[in-house]
Amino acid sequence: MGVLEPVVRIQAEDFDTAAEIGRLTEGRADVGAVVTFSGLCRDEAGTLAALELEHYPGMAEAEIARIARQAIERWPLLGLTAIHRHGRIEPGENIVLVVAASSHRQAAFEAASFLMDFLKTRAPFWKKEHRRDGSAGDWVEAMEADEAAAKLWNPRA
Amino acid sequence: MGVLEPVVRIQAEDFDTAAEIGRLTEGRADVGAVVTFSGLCRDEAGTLAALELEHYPGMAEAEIARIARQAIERWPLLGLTAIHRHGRIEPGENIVLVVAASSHRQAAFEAASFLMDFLKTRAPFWKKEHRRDGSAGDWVEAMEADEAAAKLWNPRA
Amino acid sequence: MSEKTVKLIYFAWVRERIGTGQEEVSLPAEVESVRDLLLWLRERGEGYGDALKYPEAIRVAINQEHVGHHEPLAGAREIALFPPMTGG
Amino acid sequence: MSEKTVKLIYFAWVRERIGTGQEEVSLPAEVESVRDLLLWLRERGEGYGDALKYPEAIRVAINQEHVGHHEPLAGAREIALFPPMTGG
Repeated sequence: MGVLEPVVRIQAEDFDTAAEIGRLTEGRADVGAVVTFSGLCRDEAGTLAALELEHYPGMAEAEIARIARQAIERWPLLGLTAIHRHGRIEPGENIVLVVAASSHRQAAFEAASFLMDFLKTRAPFWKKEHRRDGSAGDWVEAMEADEAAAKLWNPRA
Repeated sequence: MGVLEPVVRIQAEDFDTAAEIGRLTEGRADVGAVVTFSGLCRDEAGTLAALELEHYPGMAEAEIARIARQAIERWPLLGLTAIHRHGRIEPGENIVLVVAASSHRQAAFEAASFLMDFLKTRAPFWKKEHRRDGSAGDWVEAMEADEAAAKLWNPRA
Repeated sequence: MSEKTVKLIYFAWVRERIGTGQEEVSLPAEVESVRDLLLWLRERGEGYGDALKYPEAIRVAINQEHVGHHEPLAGAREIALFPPMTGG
Repeated sequence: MSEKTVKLIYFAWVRERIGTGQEEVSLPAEVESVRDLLLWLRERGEGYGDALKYPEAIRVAINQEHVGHHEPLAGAREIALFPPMTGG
């Protein structure tokens, strides 16, 4: 058995969470725990018409794969998937999916949470807001809380 | 808007993770993060034919609802679901599902993890193993690690 | 001298060793706490002795809520005895 | 006196302010580090000045890997400049 290879996809279309869980669990009986994280577009109290997600093709896949491989080194995972959408995404729609499978729950929870913290701060994606009132949208600003969350995984770094 | 009521179900049949996510997210655009945990039956290196899950009807629902309400008090959740199966469950099949929805990811991750730690240690379910070689199965023993995990949520208690 | 009748429910290996899933019992007045109940039941026969040999290992719910071993039985209609839970 | 040609790629408001998504540029030999590049580009025109007014706010990737501002440009074929990421 080789080292686990993560599934990483950058795509415009929506994803199917159940199918992605199935891909990591079907035909095997050593997986005891699957954690999924779905990130959705919020409407910001009704002011948002859509988000436009710009990304850096090539690097986006490569960087997410790098983060995923760090998670695979750090936790005893049996499967790891990260899917990030780009393009125009409306409130209520999916933006990102992470699925982590392991024998036991702690590894699955921690790896999924780790992957999300680093996706937020290292994956080359940028969100622009389109406002419902038609006014020029702003680029979403990076949150210091996300940087802080990512740093907590490497307290000595 | 009243206090969020958790969805709690104890059932013999399997659940549909995608449908349960949909139940918490459809028709609204304030949910930014959904975390699911699925617990599956492992085959214990091929020795296990099935698990038999016994539960305490009435109390199982009540206790899971109590734990879920604690999570709702503790984190700003927009939806919380816990489904636990009983009866005979074979390797590779689902046992338990938790779905937590919130505006932001940390609350959803923490609430799902909290709910699982307390489901493990407080929900009145017991697993009996049926072995593939036909030998009398043992009752699964409670793990000290699960007790320790649950205690970490209330370090002063 | 008031005896009270309660429903006792057993799960998992407690149920298997005692040999029944539930029963109604009349408790003597001096059986006042969960601990008293466990020690009293243990003397009822071989199955009970086997199930309750280590009373500290037994978890207890009164009226479907977890309680400690010092809990008084006053108000108890349904008392469940079981091993540590292994759900999830 | 060797000038080197690199591909510069811009994203999000860096792209909008500079007014193009990518371009090939010939870098003078004295532009040796990421920081040198940011300061040199800033002088190329109004859009650049606007985009790179606060160079410390700009994130940089060389050949599709994140680098710090002290990173040398040696070996760089593709250099991307962008604001802090907001994916996920």
